[in-house]
Amino acid sequence: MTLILSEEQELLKDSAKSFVDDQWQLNQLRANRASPKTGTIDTGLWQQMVELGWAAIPFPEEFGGLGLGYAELGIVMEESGRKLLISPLLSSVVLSGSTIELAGNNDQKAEHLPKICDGSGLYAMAYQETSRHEPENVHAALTKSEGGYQLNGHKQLVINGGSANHLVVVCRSSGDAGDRDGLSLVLVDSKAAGVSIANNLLLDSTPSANITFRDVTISPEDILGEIGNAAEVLDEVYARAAIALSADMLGGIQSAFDMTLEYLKVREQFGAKIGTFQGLKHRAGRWFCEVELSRAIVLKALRSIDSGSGDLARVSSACKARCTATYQLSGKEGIQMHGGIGVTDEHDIGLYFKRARVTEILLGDASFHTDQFATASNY
Amino acid sequence: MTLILSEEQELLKDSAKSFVDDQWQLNQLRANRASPKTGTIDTGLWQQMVELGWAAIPFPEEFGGLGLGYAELGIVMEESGRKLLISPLLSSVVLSGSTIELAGNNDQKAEHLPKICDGSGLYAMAYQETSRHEPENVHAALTKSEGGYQLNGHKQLVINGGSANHLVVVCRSSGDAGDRDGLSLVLVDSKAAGVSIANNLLLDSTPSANITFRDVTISPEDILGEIGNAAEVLDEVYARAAIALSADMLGGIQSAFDMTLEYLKVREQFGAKIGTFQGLKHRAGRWFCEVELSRAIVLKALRSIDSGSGDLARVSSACKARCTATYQLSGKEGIQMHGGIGVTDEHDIGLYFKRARVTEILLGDASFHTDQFATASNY
Amino acid sequence: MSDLETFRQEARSWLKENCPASCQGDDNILPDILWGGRRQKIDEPDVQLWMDRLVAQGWTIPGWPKEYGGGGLSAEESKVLAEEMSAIKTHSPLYSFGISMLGPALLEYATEEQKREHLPKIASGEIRWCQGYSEPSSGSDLASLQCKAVKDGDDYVVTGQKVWTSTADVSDWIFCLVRTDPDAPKHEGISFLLIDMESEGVTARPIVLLSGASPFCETFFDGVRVPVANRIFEENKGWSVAKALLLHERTMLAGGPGRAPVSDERRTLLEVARDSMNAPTGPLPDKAVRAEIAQTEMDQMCYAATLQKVQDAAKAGKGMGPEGSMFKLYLSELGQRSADLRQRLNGADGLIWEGDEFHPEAKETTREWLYSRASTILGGTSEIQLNIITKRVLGLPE
Amino acid sequence: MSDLETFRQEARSWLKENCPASCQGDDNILPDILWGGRRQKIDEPDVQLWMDRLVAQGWTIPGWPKEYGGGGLSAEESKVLAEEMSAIKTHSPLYSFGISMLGPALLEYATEEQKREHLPKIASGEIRWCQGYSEPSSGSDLASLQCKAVKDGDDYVVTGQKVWTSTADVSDWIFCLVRTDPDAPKHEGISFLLIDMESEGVTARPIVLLSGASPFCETFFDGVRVPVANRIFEENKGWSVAKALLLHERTMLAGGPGRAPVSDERRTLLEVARDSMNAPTGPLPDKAVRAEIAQTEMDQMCYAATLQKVQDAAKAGKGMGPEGSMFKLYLSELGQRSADLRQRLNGADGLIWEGDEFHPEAKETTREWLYSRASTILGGTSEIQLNIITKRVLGLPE
Repeated sequence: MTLILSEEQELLKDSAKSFVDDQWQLNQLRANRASPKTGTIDTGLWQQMVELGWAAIPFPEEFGGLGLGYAELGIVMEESGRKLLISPLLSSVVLSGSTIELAGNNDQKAEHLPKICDGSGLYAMAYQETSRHEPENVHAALTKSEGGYQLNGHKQLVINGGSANHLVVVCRSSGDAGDRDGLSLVLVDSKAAGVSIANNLLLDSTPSANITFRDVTISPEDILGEIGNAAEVLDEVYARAAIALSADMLGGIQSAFDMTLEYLKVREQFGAKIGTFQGLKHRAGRWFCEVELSRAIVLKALRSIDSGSGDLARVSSACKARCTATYQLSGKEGIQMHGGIGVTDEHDIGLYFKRARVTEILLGDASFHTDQFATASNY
Repeated sequence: MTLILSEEQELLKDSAKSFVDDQWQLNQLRANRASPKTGTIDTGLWQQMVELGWAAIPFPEEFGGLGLGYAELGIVMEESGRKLLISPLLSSVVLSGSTIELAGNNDQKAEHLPKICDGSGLYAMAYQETSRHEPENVHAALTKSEGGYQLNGHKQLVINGGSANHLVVVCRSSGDAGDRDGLSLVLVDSKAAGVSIANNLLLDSTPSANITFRDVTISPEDILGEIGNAAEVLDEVYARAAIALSADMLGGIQSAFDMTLEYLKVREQFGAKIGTFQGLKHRAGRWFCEVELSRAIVLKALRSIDSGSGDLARVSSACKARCTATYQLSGKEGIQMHGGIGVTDEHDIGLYFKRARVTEILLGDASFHTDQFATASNY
Repeated sequence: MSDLETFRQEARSWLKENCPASCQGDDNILPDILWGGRRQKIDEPDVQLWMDRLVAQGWTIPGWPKEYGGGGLSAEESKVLAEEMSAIKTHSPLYSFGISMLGPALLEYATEEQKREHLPKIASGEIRWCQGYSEPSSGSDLASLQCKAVKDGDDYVVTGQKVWTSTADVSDWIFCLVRTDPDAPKHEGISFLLIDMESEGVTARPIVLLSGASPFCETFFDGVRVPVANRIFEENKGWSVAKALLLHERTMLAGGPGRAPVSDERRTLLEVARDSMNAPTGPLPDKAVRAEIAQTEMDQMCYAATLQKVQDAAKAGKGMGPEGSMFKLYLSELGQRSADLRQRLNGADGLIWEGDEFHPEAKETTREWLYSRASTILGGTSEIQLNIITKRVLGLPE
Repeated sequence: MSDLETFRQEARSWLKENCPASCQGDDNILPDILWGGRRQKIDEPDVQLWMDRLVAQGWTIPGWPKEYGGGGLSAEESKVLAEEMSAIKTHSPLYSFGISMLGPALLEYATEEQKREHLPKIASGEIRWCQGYSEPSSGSDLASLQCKAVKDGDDYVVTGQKVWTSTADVSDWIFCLVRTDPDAPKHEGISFLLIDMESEGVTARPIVLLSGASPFCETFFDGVRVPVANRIFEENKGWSVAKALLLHERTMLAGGPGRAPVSDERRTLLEVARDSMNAPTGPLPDKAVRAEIAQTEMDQMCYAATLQKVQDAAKAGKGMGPEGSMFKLYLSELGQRSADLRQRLNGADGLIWEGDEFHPEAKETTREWLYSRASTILGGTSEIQLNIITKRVLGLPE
């Protein structure tokens, strides 16, 4: 596997960049705050992205996909992350799509993957229950009932949960919160009886939802994979999602860096461009190194998904931990180097700072991934 | 308690500074490497320090002491640390002396403390058994025998162990390594049958020893304090020692900083004093802040010993952790800012870098003290 | 000593007589701070009464001379008064930029007439002041400011823009640095003017920060006429006044001597962590978080010792000087680290900008965390503090 | 493609015929590196035989032209040869500053006569070279060097001092930067000279580092006569040669393409930690140490990916350029952090400078840890690397 882009990938990158530049404005993030309770995404924009094939990238052609890989999906995520574009790429395509692809049977894949690919279905994944990313800390209970199952529980931080018509829900069919055994996956129609959705708006204007399930009826056909045995699929799904999210983060990191570098070249104080001050200059140099390291590990990690690497847990953790640290650095240095204007709502750099925090918490922060890396390395 | 020096303390500081400057050369550290196996200290120099009363500072007058406090002892330690002077201040006065003072009965104090104060006895404390500072990880066994006890075990990192005529030994009379209960303290004559001492020289030219005890006979009069119940005394002793060592570290920190600041003012490259380069300048400014914070917490911690603060565990850990970090920073930045000359054996800054590592490991590194601080804070 | 004891008795009996019962003790109804100014409304009659009596006695600012509305007390007497107030758990709530920054500068630089005009209104809280220093293109390089004042008869005509003029939209007057000589070296063409915010041509517009609404404003001067009599100190010598004032600002921002501690009823970092880990007692299960909290607390302990050391030195008659920069630098960064850790510990709760279901503290602490980024920028960036420390304290060449 | 396959067959049969059995396979007797030079002694006859055959074939440096002692192979052929050598687990042990730094510079800047004189002796290992760049007062500011060369007839007379001339005490020749025009701007008065270390007036003296003995020397030139014919490139244009050479040096220091990996049989960080905690399996009990080891390993993974990315780009025909500075900067600091962690994990064992009872690895790793401080200074400090990155890569103004 090579860590540089092929010609086709370069073309995809260019077209993604043009699309994002033409169709998306950072100001949309500010506008979203004006109607904070809607908690929905711009389906018109998403439909355009779908038409470009972005939602279909990683799925097999037999299910309506393009049969490409995460190397390609990562390009699209990076470009959309560059401008903090809000879309269901992570929630619908990566999280829900991967889960259905990895855990679903042929019928389920045939029913759902084409909807993800052609945008006719919007999917969201409900997995988190506490303020921390703790994959096995699942209380939501899947219990047997006549003719099927019942789901009860509460989920938070369901990205795009308010817009989705289908929910992939992580729940527990046996054991206690914290156990690896007993995790199950179910598909739930978001309009089903007993599902109540409270929308909220995240820091970075991403719509999110808290969702409560009360005696929701689950038919056996909506169980994804073997009941009680979802842990391994979830490992793979979270690893993929952490990597895809890292690609999105990389775009934001690069933007924050570029924006600040440009400012260092034009802003004058004390009769000189502030980029001439070695105090700032050397920090910019170190920041650049971190950006380069982040880019390399993102490229490597995306390709590790595609090659079915056995080392995916370690690679994805190294990737997410690094991008988290670099995005934090980028937000903080970006603001500090911009000075006063950097803390105003009017300037874009603050939007990247906010996004850095959201992406840090989503799918585990650096501390979580450091721990996971050590565990995956058997120490 | 005030964190500035009284007039008497200022006088003590001046006299200590003069003594160290007049009687001690950093080159002695290089010279010591030429005869590495001797592992002994310069008793002539120590006798002079004793005559100045330094060994008697913290002990009650009834036992030959000056009845002063750690505020004063800290001044002397800081000044000797400033020039990396090698003496038994830590091993004989602080570690052994505190243990005897806190755990000993009146007879034991009357016998030993005057010897420490007047320099006629050299004491060393043998507590560590593994490469890490783990106060309760004690295997050395104290077992009953006819008419008394027997001591068996192995100790390392016994500072000045090769010069001492008396050893204060931490051992275990019951329980398993790691238990807090069952720790005991005994006094052993270093010439006693069954004591074998292997000298070695530390990085910073401090003499140290590994000591093996084989069936060493211990008479009941040489048990310090209640048998099996030494943990609390040891808490206090280690806290005092960590603080006194921090005072020594502070002296070294200040020296490394001053030396480097001076170099920044005189060394020229690219046609300018290197201290004009903001990249180095801002780092020097941050380093200065760390030095000031270290100084303040050392002053506070020394006074916390004297006032019998109930918060000594937290204060001593905050103090040792901070000084460890600052000394590491000082050694590293000191060398880096000196450039090529800084990595030669000929330049003094490297000696401070080495000392920073030795003092870091002695009595627990920053990670140990962070952990201890959290434990003492009940979380 | 015996004089001081006499004063203590006097202060005690004055307080006994004048401080309403509702304004003392653990449950007193006093606000932490009253900023004063024409727009201030005090609803509680007891608070108004207490304020009126304090003002009449000059004890809102006990150390200022009586003729300027102060209490004329010595430093020792002021300390005794503070002790006596503290003993009955009361305080003088009046606090403002007039008290902390402009007042001391006027005492040092203003004419007798200016002092008699402005100081009493600060002491009484009648006038609320704001500060006009920074401009969009003059941030760290404050002295490059361009807002100009051209003499025209007995007036200056002021034209230009200021930013970061905190509370300009609710203040009565502004103290301003303006350029009176565009041809002089940059530090030597600046004057210090007092401007009535009600003058024709003054507009103040609040700035929205990344944390949301803020006390800061942009303030525009469009041909504003300001009497020459409102200039403090000599023309083109305003930089001297500004420097003295900046020192007071840094001391204040660093939480140095003089500022009432703001009460903090939020959960401690430890409590946040315990909640997020569902571990109400015992060792925290996440050892990385445990170490971070311990590190923060140890840093705070070191900072507190440093502050105490400087205060002890001040009591022993040594001034603080440029060390104020160190406090500003360290405290702002420590506060940032701590806000950042708190925010991380809040986890998903801390990500929610608007919505119903989240921890009641989260919305507020999220905004505080965002606002903390400003602390290393406003009032002089960390980089500027480092420049000051390395020049004035360490003597490094420029 | 078919040509390359032909070459592969040729190489394979040449190796079969010429590489002694003792010089291939897992247990081969080859040293990792032979530095060459007049003082080199090879004790094993098979190694000598293998070297002689490699030299005769030009395969110590397969990519150099045949007329200069190389193998005249294309980049693809060189790669095939390396693969074939690797397949039978053999290698060409010759490695030197001549190969890695001087040779490429000579190929670019020397005259035909100079190439024919010096390159074959590098390729054969006959002459060992060292480098004379830095001086006591010219460290980071290399171009301020003062060692002077004054023309006298057909010679230069060289007087001055160099430091950090590594292996000068065991090398045969030195390549040197000297000042030939003291009046020109500093970069424009420097020439690049080759000097025989046996010349009258040359003295080399080893430098002791804080880690102990070192390969570095101080080298003194006291009126040393050097033929003008030994100057590379034009007079006063030596800086161009030096810059090209510095790039090779940084690439080499960063462990970039071309350097044989040094085998490391020491314990891993994890093994050191397990030993120190007496925890041979399972989760490491000290969570702080566990996190630090993971952090180091993750950093190494990121670094490896970055290096791979640049190598992949190079294969695709894009050069490395100033990114070499990034590798030097990051790898040296990563190495320092890792050495530092290892040393901390060694705990008390790592404190012993001399003595009998300590872990057998500790003495060596202690010296390596101390030596690691030099990695961010020698070969261009981290600060210089940052200057290069920010200027050449980021385009920040000076």
